[in-house]
Amino acid sequence: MIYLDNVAGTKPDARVVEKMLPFYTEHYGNPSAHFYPIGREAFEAMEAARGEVASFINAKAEEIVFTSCGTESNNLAVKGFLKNPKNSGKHIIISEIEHFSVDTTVTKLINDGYQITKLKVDDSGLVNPDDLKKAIRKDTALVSIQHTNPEIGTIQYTDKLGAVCREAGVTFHVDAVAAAGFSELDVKALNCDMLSIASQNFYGPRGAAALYIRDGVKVSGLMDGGHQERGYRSGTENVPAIVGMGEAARIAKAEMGVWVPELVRLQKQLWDGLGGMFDFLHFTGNKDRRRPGHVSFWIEYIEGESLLMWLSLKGFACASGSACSSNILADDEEDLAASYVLTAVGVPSDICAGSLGMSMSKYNTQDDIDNVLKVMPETVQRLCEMSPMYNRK
Amino acid sequence: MIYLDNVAGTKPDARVVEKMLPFYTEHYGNPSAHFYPIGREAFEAMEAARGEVASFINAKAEEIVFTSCGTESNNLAVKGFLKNPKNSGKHIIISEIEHFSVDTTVTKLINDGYQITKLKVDDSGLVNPDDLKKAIRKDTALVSIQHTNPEIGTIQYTDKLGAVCREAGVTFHVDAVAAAGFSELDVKALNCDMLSIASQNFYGPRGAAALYIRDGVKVSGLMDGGHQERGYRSGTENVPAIVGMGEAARIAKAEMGVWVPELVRLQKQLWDGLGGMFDFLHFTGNKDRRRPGHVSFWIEYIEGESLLMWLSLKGFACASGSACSSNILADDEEDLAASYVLTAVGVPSDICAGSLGMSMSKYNTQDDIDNVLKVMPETVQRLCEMSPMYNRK
Amino acid sequence: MAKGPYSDKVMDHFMNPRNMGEISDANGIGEVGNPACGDVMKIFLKINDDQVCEDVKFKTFGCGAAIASSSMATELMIGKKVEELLALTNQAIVDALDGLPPAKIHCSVMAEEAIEEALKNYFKSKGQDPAIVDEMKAKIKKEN
Amino acid sequence: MAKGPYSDKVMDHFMNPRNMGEISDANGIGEVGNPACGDVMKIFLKINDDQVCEDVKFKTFGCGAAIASSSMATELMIGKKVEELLALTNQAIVDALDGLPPAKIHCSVMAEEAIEEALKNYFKSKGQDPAIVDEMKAKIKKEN
Ligand SMILES: Cc1ncc(COP(=O)(O)O)c(C=O)c1O
Ligand SMILES: Cc1ncc(COP(=O)(O)O)c(C=O)c1O
Repeated sequence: MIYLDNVAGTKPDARVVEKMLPFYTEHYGNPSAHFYPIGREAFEAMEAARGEVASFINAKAEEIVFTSCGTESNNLAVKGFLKNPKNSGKHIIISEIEHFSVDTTVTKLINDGYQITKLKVDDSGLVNPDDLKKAIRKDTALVSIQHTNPEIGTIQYTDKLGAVCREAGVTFHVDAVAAAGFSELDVKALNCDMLSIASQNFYGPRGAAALYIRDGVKVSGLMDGGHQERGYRSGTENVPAIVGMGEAARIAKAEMGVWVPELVRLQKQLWDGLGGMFDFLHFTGNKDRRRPGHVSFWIEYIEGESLLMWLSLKGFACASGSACSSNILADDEEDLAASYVLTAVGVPSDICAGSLGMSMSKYNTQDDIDNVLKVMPETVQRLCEMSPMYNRK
Repeated sequence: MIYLDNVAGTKPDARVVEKMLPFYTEHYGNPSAHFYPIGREAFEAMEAARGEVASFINAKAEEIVFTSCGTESNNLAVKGFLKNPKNSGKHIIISEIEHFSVDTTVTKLINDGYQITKLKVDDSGLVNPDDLKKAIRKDTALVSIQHTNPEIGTIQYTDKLGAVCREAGVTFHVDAVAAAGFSELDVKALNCDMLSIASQNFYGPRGAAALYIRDGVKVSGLMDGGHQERGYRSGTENVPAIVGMGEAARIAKAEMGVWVPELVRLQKQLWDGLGGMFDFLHFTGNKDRRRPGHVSFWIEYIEGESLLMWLSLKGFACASGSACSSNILADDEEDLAASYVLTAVGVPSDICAGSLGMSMSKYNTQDDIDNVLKVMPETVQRLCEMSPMYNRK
Repeated sequence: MAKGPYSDKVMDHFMNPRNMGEISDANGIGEVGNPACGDVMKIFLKINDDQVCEDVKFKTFGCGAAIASSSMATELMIGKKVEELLALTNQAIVDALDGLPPAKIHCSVMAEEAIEEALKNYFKSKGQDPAIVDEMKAKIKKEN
Repeated sequence: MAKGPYSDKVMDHFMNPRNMGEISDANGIGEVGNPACGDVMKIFLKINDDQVCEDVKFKTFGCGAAIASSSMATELMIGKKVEELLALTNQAIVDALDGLPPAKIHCSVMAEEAIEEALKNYFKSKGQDPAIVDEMKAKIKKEN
């Protein structure tokens, strides 16, 4: 199996797993228990991890809150911020192509009297900072715009969007879940007030994520209880996963300079290879500002799931749309609606039914890409032959 | 270090860790990715774990929602239930001695127009089912009463409390976080509609917990996003931890019959030993209805933290008050207020400053208990000598 | 390898679709669905003078379930009389496939509708009123 | 072994408290706090005719920080003149202990208060107005 769905989670680095293991077998103490060694060890390891995560995004340790997943970080950023009595304003700005964990969260706030502006993106998925500037109102409480889109790979002009927010004095949250480990993240350079990252997206374990909350920004916790994470996130801490996330952050900071250029190189090969293969294959997202190693496209005449299935049968793990949303186990077909991201970037829904995403990690090799490029023609050919639309051409 | 703070989390069983490991190293796929093997493997392992957890508490697999910790399960049970438009009523009943994750959650709901009744407990920590009956009103939406108190070890008459709720047609949530692995939990026998358990409390890993939601009970998710866990809990699933929790549930179901009687035996020894040692040592909680292996007490003239520290220096890890609340890193002393649980069971705050909890696990031995009983007299003696109150006697 | 969301039968028909293609001299063609919804199914019928389905082929744009439903439908159709074709319900297709995920049941419904559409066109090509298909369907429903 | 929430100095004074006990012929005893708040601190002073603290002992009911604060306070007191004792701030105790967690600073404050209380009783025992202590304290504060 050649794994090309790294946007849905990467394979943890062996060093990460090795570092975590003792926290299951030896240092299993509760980090709130400061008065005996195995509690204190857990606490100190957690704080060391906090330091690594902070340094990874150029923040201070006190600005890092650990959560259980990217979704929780995003929910905390949006709802926790709005819930805090220090923050006012009933207007929220997001983009049209946010992840569900921002989009659904914000959309539901309409019931609580909030007004939402969803900024349009261009056909490569980019938000125009001028549009943001125009959209900001006097009562704008929060702007939340993702750094990297997992489905189409586009990287926003986050620093510029942040500068617009700074100038207007509006709080700016960045969902960087699909960016961490693939793009350098410097909260200062990005001009952001909050930033979400999730460990499993940069060779860390599932079960740990973080929200950066800039010193001075007021956020209320969503989970009430024992006041862990200074009240931002009550509940027993997942120490092993947090330790793993710390190690993943340390590794990423040290080694991204090696793996990112290689991902860019392989991505270019895949892009060019696919682009030269069929004139009815259409890339999605921005060609230049995109997640390293991420290639996404749709093919006329071919439905996404069947292509995904064929590639899987041939040994390739890819994504159809956003991994988190492929909801085949849904109770009704409503839940299988077309991707709003594709619609937003103007993909014509009358000839496109699903896109395919291939996202590499540092573990992918030249061979992997050669192999994809080898099987694509026969696979696409086969499905074209089956398609009632292909003949019409 | 002899670990006697198992109510703050147990050491994971070696079989649990072994079962989890491949989910970091090999089966690292996203369980939402159904169309390629490593995604599907993750999904199936998660569903197998769901089955084990369900069978552990005599529920159906579809009735189990995985969360990240006991606090999240409790928050989901209370807020998710009340948030669901199918449920009405503005009155909530809990006991005086709930864990923070229920107590704080419910108390904050006062701001949303809810009225709260906190049932008194007797001096052993028991809620009287008749009191519950009297407290239920026409507009009672939810009753949430813990199974086992982590601080004083008392086990409620949960089945009877449940029967009262059933008769009144009121939804009943049971926080069984401190009970799982120590008391048999059968959701049918307990007459409950929701039940929280957390993996790290029964030899599973941190990072996984569950909420049982009886078929037909309507609960809304608190975290918005990719619709994982059928919408009850969006966010990337912590597959390794969930797999570990499943294995822990399987082991507990199979082996509790062996370890529980042994815990009861050791507990009796510790109780009797301590009881015969000082006439100014006072046990807390119910002697008979208590968590196996759990002994808690306070000592006149001696403050809890200093006893805890001395025991730690002598190699014993114990709990002062509830582990989750020992908040030495708080920003101000307000956060160090006396335990409301002790106050509720009538411990006189003018002569008691902190209780001590010793909670065993299946890993504790006869030697451990012999050792505690050996060091206690000299430790208590030492602190008594230092105490300005001791002499007064 | 862990099993996917589809049964072995579905996977078999997805990988080895039966009767895939077109019939150049078909006397009944039915097409349903549209690409915006993610599925287009086209069925080509060759009904002989005894009103027996002598040949059937399909082309499908769609997911695994759509392809398997089409393929399975054609297998169930060959050699059947027109009335029998009309009696072929989506449930029969689902059963023959050893089940489909709930969210994919609509693929089997599409197959049933494509057959209906193809038969209407068959009657039309014979100069008959295609409404006869609706009548026959209604009658079959009543009998069950 | 991982370090606890307390500095090595605090731990040292907790484990090996200096000057723990009572002075039977103390000429100034101060007791502050109450058990409901979790701390009681009692300081016994022996002030000689030159107004020098010749001996001091303590008894404390309280947490690690309370015990260490009392112990450290007594160390800082021995051989000091009354004015110097009054100039001894809680901050000096905290510093000497290499710091305390924020939530535990009040323990050092208690130690300062216990000294004050003991000195008041000392002046009382000499037949002087204990208010002199407040005056001296005020003066010292002003000077700093
Ligand atoms: C951009 C983005 N935001 C948020 C999330 C949600 O994170 P998680 O799956 O850890 O809950 C994802 C998931 O992949 C994502 O790609
Ligand atoms: C009774 C009870 N409920 C809830 C919790 C909170 O669970 P968690 O620490 O997993 O968030 C605890 C913690 O020990 C507990 O004892």
